[in-house]
Amino acid sequence: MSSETGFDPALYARFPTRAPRPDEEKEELAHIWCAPKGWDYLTAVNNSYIGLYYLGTAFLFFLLAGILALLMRVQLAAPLMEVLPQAVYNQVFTMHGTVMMFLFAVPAVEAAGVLLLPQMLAARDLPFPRLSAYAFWAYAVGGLCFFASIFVGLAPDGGWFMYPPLTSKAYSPGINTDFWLLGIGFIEISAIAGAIEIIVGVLRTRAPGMSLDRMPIFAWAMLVFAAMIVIAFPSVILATLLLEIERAFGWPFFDAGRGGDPLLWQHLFWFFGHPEVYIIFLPAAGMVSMIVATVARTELVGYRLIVLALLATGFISFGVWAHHMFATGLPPMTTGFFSAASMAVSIPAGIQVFAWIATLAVGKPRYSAPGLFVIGSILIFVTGGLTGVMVAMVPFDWQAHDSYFIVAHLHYVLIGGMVFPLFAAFYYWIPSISRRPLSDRLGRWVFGLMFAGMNIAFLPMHLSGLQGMPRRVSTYLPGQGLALPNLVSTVGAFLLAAGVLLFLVDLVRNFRFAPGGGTAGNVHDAGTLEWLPTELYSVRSIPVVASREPLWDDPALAARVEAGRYFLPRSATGLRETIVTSPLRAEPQYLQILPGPSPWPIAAAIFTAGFFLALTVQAYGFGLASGLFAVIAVLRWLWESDRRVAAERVDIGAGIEVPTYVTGSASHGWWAMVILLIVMGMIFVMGLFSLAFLWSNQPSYWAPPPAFRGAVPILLLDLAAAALAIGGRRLLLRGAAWPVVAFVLSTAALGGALWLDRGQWAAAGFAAEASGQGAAVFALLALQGAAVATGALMAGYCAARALRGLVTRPANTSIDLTMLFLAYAAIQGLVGALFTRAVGA
Amino acid sequence: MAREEVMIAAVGTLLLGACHPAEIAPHDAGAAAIARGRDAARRLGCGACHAMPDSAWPKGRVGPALDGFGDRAMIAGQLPNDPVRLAAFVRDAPALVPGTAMPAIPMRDEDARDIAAWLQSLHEQ
Amino acid sequence: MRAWAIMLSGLLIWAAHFFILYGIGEFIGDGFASRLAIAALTGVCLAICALLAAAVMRMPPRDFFGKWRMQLAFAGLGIGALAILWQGLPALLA
Amino acid sequence: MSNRFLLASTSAGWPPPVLDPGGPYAEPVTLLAWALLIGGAVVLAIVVAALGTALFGSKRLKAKLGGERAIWLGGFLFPAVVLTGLLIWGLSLTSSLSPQPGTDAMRVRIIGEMWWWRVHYLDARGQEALRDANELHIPVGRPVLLELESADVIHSFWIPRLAGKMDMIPGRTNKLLIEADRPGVYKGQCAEYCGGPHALMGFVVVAHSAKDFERWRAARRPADGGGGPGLDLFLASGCAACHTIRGTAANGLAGPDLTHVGSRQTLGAGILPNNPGTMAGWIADSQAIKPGNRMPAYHQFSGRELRALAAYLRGLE
Repeated sequence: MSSETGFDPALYARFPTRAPRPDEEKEELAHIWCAPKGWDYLTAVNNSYIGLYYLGTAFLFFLLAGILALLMRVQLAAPLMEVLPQAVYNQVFTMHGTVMMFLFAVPAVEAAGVLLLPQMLAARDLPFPRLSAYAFWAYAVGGLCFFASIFVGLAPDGGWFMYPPLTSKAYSPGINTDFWLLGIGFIEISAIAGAIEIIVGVLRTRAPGMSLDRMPIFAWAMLVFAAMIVIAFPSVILATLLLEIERAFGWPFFDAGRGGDPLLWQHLFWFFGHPEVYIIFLPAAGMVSMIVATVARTELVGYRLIVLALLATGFISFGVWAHHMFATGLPPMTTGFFSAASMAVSIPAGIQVFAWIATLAVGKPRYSAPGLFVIGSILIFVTGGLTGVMVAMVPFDWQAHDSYFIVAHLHYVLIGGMVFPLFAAFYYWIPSISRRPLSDRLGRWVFGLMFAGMNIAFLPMHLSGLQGMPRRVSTYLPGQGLALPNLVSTVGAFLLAAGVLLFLVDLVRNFRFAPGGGTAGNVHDAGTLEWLPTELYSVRSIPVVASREPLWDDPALAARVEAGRYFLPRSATGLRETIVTSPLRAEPQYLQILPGPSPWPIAAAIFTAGFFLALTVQAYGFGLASGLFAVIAVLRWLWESDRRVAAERVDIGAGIEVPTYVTGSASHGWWAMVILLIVMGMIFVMGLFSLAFLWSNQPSYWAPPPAFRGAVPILLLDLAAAALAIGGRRLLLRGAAWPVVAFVLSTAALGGALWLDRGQWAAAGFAAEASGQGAAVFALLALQGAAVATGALMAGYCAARALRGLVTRPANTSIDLTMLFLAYAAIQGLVGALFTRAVGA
Repeated sequence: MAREEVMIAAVGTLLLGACHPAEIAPHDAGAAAIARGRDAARRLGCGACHAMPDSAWPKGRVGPALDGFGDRAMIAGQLPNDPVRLAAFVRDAPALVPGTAMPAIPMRDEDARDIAAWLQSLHEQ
Repeated sequence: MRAWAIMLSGLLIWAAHFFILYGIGEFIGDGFASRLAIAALTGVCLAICALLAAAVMRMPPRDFFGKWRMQLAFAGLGIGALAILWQGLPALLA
Repeated sequence: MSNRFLLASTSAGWPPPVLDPGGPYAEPVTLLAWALLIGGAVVLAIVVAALGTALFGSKRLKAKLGGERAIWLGGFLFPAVVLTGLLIWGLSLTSSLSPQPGTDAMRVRIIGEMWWWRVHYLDARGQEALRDANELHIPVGRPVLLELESADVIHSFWIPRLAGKMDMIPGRTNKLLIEADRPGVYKGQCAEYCGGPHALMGFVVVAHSAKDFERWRAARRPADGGGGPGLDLFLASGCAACHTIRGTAANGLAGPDLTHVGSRQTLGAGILPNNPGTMAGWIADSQAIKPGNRMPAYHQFSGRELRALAAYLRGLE
């Protein structure tokens, strides 16, 4: 055995401990992690609550978007129906797609992660509980406001992909489109927050000994999921920002008449949009891998191949975005790259499918409801995958693209790849959070109705597509043979809905929320840690993990965990806490103090919602105030964090001592900041790409940029800012005031560099409204402006903490993170100044 | 019953035919003719001006809705609503009602007859 | 970082290869020179995959987890190489 | 004349247009489509068989399936081989269907509008020779190079029996080759969501034999000026602000060119048969037919006026 951190793995042999643990420890844990009462439910941050709220809200959106789908199917049941007028239909299909993709699918899998991961990893909670709470409330409040737009006829009607120029001010003058940009704004914030939470949670809060090769597949899937969000969402963040700026201020990013390009939107949107499909699919595939093993009563065959498949999907899915653009006139060689990558991405999917089949072959499958849903999901997903390979062929896609063939394909992929696994997961995991399991008998009916309904609804759509029925049509003319397949589809849709309705009946009859104690327990006889007996504090003691299915390999584990014979059988500090472990081998590193319930995350979320809503209805004063309050609420919640506790080192069991406060690159805060900076960096890189893309596609609108000469003082200032930031952190040894002074100077240097940069572009005659080039350059400068402003805010926060004596020496996390941010901002400014001058020079 | 109707129609047709020698000779108004008439009306796009029962689009608003046409006593408020005149009217309205907005529409004899049969089969629900 | 770089090497090479290819197609064009460059780059990337695979095979597995990581890297290089090969085909055929 | 009633006459649901190619730019795709559909069904059958074996098979068969070797074979090797073949097919087909410079094709520029199509026939030098709307006439057996553009939002041009679709994007000119083997009428529809009545944005391609095409071409002369009361009404009612009728004072550019509107197969961009009745109905209240289209309703005409106008326009052949 070798070590990653210097921790001696031989120490694991001290567990399980022998000495009996006093009962008071358990009482203290229960007291520290007590359940909310009354209004406390709003301030709860524990993953058991936030995860369930999250999942419930996501499922509500599934039902709402499903009702919209039924309305559409009624309208399309026969040719030339008039159930929904054209204008309403256009809103309904836009909302169906948007809500299903953004407000149901991503939040639902993210919610499953929040709910299940800590238990699966035997952590007490996720590392940033308040961030989870904020992400949830922002999503819930914003999502519901967004959905409400359909009741007042102000719902977006440009399709979920929102292609400009249809969505530009000229062709969509109403605020409908702004509602979309608002709704997506929330989900971007909440998805990124969730991703940070999940990456740090999976890599740093696993039970000791749970090396990467012993991690539950679901955790692997969530890790890849979160990493993909970090890379993919910045693209749509930038795209929505640019479109909103174009609509509000007339900067022509997508206006071909002024040197913009509508195709830029498509690149930015699909660079997010296609990985999005895998972002939805991978966690569900992770669920299937977990459930298959339990249902087959054997360990997963090909574990490492599945891990590889998850990773490979994560990578290759970033090379397929333009297969949504095969008909836009891309040159054949370019479409060929995307065609090849689209084929390559089916290989990992095939590996997973055959691994599931192999697992079923080895084991003795039980045909319980989760088992049926898993088998059904494999069949449906494979069908969708095969049509996926078909449309990866460019010439076939030219015919199938934007027709009902694609509608069929994508629903097979998403329903087989995500909805069925999610229902399998409901039937599988609900016993771990509810006093009663769901009814297996009803579950079979739910499965039967949904499986039959799904196929009856979507199989005929392959045909109607080949018959020439385009997507997003509110009606169709008779005499094309479309009436019959459409009628069949409508019948199928209602069967599918009947299945979902029956599930709701089952839920109402049997679901009794019991976070922690008193759950139905391990009814499926599963082997992973989430089936250990838990309370609100998760497990009584955190076990040493020696295999992938610890409960199968060590039947006595549950009892020993409950008896407190492993790590952290008590609260070492009297606070909420969890063990932070190393990323590869999960060796214990330090004890993280977790924040408890707080009203500030929900307050911040409500003000964030107010900010976006006010912008949508153009109440700028109210919006500004809301934004300000949101920032204050976030700072207020952060204020209580980053504190040392009295005991610098504590015993986390069997005499193993770890520190309670760690700074630098090993700390969870540092990791979170680095991930946030990757997000910012991706937004910036996509901005740079936008500039280069416009230059390459609209050369006639290009003007020579300012000379490189002018960039020299900008570079010097940015370098100085970076040096001050890094030096400031070192100076903390000398006193808390030094880094604050250095940070303020660093921010000033950043601001100066930005001021110079902006001035040179303005002096060279560029204006943001004048051309695509001007718009892109000033958008990059605005991004840098946002970074500088945030840096200034962080410097001010450090100053306030220093004044209050909260900046402890010799090292302090707040100082670390501010240093990282300022150094990043300096690099961003420097790269931007050089790149903008290089494009078209 | 259907047979009787056919007989009555045939007799009526003969009588009417005597009065209007230039008109199209009507034929049986059976279910097949009604169905053919409905299809012909759709094919010709009558919906561009008239809302037609059991066809949701187009629902033209220029001319009167055709729902319950069989119950109406008059065509365009001026002509007795009988199969022969109706068949003539749908093909060449201005010839019978000079001020109408409905143009003459080229169609075959059978189409005109079928459409008339279909129109007269429309009753208020 | 090194551990991750080894585990993900095949996929990282695929990513570099893909984005360079896309950049050539988007910003330079599909002329003969571009196609030649793509063919050459594809060859180089495949060679790197082969060399890395050989190196990974020779690495001494220190324990079960170390061996597992090497297997993951090796299989990843295989999938990466197939994808890279496909990625290069359009320069020859389309 | 019979194809004037195309909307109802093509009642066939089978074979679907994508599988019923009408020319050399659709045929190889149909072959590919059949190969993919059948191949897909075979692979699905294999997976179902594997799944069935895993669940209900004999011990011996299950043992064969239950290991990493089966995963490598079924999940990696098999798709790798099949997909390599498909990729090569797809790539070479893509390149052979893409317009190459220097083809001896008839050239037509088609410009997508919300929610209709401008059609400009070009001569060999690329100069505009003839304008029309919503309908394209082509000779059989000769490739036609379409230059696809957009005047407002993104549309997509799709005649399934003649070729795959190609987007019309503001600021770009996309090229698409089509060719019909046999005379006939080929229908199509906008395939990219373009707001409002996107569902009602149809298009018609009419393929003629070479001789008929020349005859059709020769008959495209400006209106002879014998408009009478219909033309007077047309000019007096403001129709000319949006529509052009060559040979008259009407020269509006916002709407379709009506010089030959009487000879078109359809009205309202591929959605209504073209006869005096539908013409009158469209003029008087097109909003009831195609909600949201850019032509307002004209309720002010008397019956006689409406008929005169419709008769005049119908006469523009």
